[in-house]
Amino acid sequence: MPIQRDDTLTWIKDCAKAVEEKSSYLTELDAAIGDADHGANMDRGFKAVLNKLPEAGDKDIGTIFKTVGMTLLSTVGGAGGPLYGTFFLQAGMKTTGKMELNLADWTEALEAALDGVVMRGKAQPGDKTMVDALIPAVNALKDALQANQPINKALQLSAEAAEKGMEATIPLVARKGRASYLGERSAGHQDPGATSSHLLLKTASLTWKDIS
Amino acid sequence: MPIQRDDTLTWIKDCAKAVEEKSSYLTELDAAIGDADHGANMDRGFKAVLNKLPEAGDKDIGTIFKTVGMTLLSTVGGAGGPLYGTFFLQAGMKTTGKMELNLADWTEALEAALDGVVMRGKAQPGDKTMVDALIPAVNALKDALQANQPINKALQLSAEAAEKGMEATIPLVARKGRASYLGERSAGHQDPGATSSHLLLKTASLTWKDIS
Amino acid sequence: MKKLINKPENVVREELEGIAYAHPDLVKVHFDPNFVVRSDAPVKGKVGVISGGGSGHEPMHGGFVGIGMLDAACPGAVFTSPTPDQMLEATKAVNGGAGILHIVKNYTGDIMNFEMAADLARGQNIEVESVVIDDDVAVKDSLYTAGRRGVGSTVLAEKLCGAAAEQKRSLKEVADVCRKVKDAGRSMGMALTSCTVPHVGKPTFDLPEDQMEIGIGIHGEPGRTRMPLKSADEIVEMLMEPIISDLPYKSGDQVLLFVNSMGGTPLIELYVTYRKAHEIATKHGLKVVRNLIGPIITSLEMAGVSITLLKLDGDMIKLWDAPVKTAGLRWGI
Amino acid sequence: MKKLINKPENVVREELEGIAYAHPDLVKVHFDPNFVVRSDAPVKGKVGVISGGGSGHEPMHGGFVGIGMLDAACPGAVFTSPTPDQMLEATKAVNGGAGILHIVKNYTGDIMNFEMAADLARGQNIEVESVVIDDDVAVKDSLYTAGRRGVGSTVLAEKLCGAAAEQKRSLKEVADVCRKVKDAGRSMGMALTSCTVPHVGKPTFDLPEDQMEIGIGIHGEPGRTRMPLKSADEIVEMLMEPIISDLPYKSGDQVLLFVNSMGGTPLIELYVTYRKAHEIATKHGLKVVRNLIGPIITSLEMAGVSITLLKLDGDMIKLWDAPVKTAGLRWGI
Ligand SMILES: Nc1ncnc2c1ncn2[C@@H]1O[C@H](COP(=O)(O)OP(=O)(O)O)[C@@H](O)[C@H]1O
Ligand SMILES: Nc1ncnc2c1ncn2[C@@H]1O[C@H](COP(=O)(O)OP(=O)(O)O)[C@@H](O)[C@H]1O
Ligand SMILES: [Mg+2]
Ligand SMILES: [Mg+2]
Ligand SMILES: [Mg+2]
Ligand SMILES: [Mg+2]
Repeated sequence: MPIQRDDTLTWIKDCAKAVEEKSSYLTELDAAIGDADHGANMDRGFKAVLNKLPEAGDKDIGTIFKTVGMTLLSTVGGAGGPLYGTFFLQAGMKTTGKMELNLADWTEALEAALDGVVMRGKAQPGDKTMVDALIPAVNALKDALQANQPINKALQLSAEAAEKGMEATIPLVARKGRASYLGERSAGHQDPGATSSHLLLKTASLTWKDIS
Repeated sequence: MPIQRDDTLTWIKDCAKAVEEKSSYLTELDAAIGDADHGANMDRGFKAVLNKLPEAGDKDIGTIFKTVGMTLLSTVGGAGGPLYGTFFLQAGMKTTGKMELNLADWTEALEAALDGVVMRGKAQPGDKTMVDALIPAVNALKDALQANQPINKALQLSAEAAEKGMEATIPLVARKGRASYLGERSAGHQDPGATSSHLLLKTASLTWKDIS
Repeated sequence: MKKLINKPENVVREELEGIAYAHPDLVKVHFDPNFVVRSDAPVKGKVGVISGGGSGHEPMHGGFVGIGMLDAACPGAVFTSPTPDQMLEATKAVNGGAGILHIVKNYTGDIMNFEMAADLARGQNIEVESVVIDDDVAVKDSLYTAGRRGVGSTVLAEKLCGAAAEQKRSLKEVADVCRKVKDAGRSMGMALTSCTVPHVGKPTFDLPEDQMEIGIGIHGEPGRTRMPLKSADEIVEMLMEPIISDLPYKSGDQVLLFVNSMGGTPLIELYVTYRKAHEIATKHGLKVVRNLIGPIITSLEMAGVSITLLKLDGDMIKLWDAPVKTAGLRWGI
Repeated sequence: MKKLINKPENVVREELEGIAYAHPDLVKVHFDPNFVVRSDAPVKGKVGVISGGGSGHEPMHGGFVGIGMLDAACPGAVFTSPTPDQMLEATKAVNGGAGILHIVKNYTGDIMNFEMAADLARGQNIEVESVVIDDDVAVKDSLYTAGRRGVGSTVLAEKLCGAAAEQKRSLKEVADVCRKVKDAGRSMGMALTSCTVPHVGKPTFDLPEDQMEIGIGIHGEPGRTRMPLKSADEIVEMLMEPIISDLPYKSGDQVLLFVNSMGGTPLIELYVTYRKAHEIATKHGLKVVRNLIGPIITSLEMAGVSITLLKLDGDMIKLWDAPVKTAGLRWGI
């Protein structure tokens, strides 16, 4: 059975919980090479999302994702707001009208989300941004799709790829975002946005671990 | 042999040295119940006095003391400036034209100085001010004069009396000056102005210890 | 000690040099003795308004010299009243023939130094009136002590008296305005941190990370009580209550509400503070018709705020609104 | 954390409430989405000038809304760029039909949020131009990174563009003024202490008692180098050298010299700083014809300063001198 509309709601709520739990951690990462607000921003955004979600009522998954995107856009601020706002808006566009998602749908949605982030932020791989977690995650999904893996397995592989991508940001010198002001001094720190991206994908794999 | 004109110059220079040495201590006392500047103020004043003294050239003791008074008045500031300025100006008035001072002269000069301080600051005994060191010192001089003590002995007695007066300020609740804002909380601290007054008189007794 | 200074003993002089470079259109700076005068001083036929005090409270007083406010300011060493020769020379420099008002904050040193200066000026046939501001309700008023400290109302008096003098009111009338401010203004302050006097090099007092000092003086004089840090709203209540009950202000009164930074407290916190102060004043029926918000009478880099409430009548409102052109306050010109 | 606040999450809202109480003559405050507009907005036929950014830099930007400067300001959470809906609503609220200028500081978040807002506004048939200020020479300019940060010049651009808009210049002309400031202004800052973001509760970075950070950003972003504390004169040299050599300014140039407090540094130190900066500028043959000194673009309670040098031409001087009536800057009116 594919991912159901209600499952996506559960995922979003689990994301909100995960972001709240990791809020200080994300902010600490941002304090090292940014301005110490990424956790607080994301947490404020997802709390607002929880308040907004009921408005999506029994609408389709596209509406749910677009509601999340619009809410993040108007409550997160900073770089994270437009990027994650765009992420969910683009995912929402791809899933308009859908009441369930198979692996191909999810892969397509995430790819559109990634493209939106790249279009908005113009980051290239290796710039030490969330893109460095998202690209390998999307690639892993595509591979899993081709290999006909079950959804939960594919989600696990994409979360693991995101984690590797996230860890791989540590040695990088930032070329985008606030961390780029640091030049060489940005090396040796994990990128907060890559960390939050991994968190969302890891949460998907946990929330939907029984969907195959 | 009485106190010579040049001896008064030596006293002033020794005062400047003593004030410099005790500057941090005086400021610390002032930090506890005032505004942490008494030592710095006095030190700035006496440094200016050292620069000005040559102007008194070979003039009389009255001129020397008035020069000290005017200089303190225009460089110390705060409460200490007008009080010590008046102190030396009044002592200078009483010693106008004199090239030497016997014990009666010195006692009269100090009494005039004290009266000037009281006139200017309107402090009463027990208000926890420099007056509490000066009154017993002047009284001790008067007693010594009556008892026909040699000058150095009289100076020693007056310094000791000033020291007792200074120490007696510790339990007092301040009723004049900045310390009075503290009310009861001013008790338990030694008054900085009484401390600097004692310092000047103790220095006199040390500088002139061989004058009898 | 972390400060942008060179040698501690040069701070005031270098500050004055900076002011001289920065504001030649507003003021002239005189050195040895140090004072700051309006660039067009003396103004013929106008009462000269002079204030002064220790440095470390900037912009007060030098930042308030200019058209419509002070004619001269005498800065002392940091936290130390200036000396009579400064005030005397300033008094002579701004003497336009209509007399001089000395606005004095109630500190023993300020009182005595200004008193001597006024005596010397009178000896030179300059008419001088002195008004002593003593608005700090943190200190009990008493005939048997030095009385209350002079704080926030001083700047308000400088503005109103400066405007009155600009209108060519007589010395007595300008001094009357000052006495009105003295009578109708009350203040109280608090500190989150101490300040460090440059020549001392370490904080004047220790204030643990979880404590604050209520009723602090602008020279770091200890306050009424030390207590655990509270919320902004609770702190504002603790400051407003003694102010309002001291005078007392009554419902319907028009007031100026002045929320002041002690130096280290940024504007964002001043507005949070203002919000509650305004609400409390309004709850008491007071009409906040004018206000002043910013670092105006500071205590070096001390974090904290003070609140001043000044009862206004129609004339005072007009004087407040009159044009002023100084580095620290400016409008209408 | 020692601050005059209630709950960290309410700081910005309560600050805005304070502003609303304090300055009803100057501004209207709109909540949800949060923005501050001129009380007489929209002004028919006038270009609307808008800026915005994270809170914690007060008086920038809300303190510069009023006649002759900004039409609207959008405050984000502390140190966090505001969101497109704030900017869109502000844009609509001040649209007098002559187009809107967005003055944007060069931070990824600000850029993206303003970009989205501009797109949305254009979708509603409002003409929008955006100019990005990137004047911080502490950061190497590069096409391959986010480029230089926007700091002190932003406020100068707001003043000059506001004056140009008040003269009813066209959107292109007002934007041209902004581009001129972008090209002719350079800044650099330093910190003596960190600041504490309210919702974080502890200092953004540790700076030992004997160390300072040169090239700090206004959000506490680490600077170029950390080094032992030096004298004010040496520090000013370290800030002025990269500024002057970056542009380069040449002998005879007329400049505005802006010495800014990061929040916790008091005015007495700013004048000591200004003194040396003025001397260095003069030594290079620059003519300091205008200046600005104070806590203008702050970083909460951070102690430190930044210096901005803006090359001026005759038109810019006239625009600088034009009347302005805001809570943070006021003259001529
Ligand atoms: N141009 C960009 N493209 C993609 N991601 C970016 C870009 N710039 C910044 N980011 C991401 O945003 C994260 C910071 O987000 P956040 O702290 O919310 O914003 P801000 O830097 O405005 O405070 C960075 O860790 C990085 O992953
Ligand atoms: N009214 C007064 N009469 C006599 N002495 C006084 C009076 N007021 C203050 N003093 C003395 O002055 C001392 C403080 O001097 P100082 O620190 O130089 O001045 P300030 O209090 O202005 O900083 C006090 O310790 C006290 O001895
Ligand atoms: Mg951030
Ligand atoms: Mg003292
Ligand atoms: Mg003093
Ligand atoms: Mg941010």
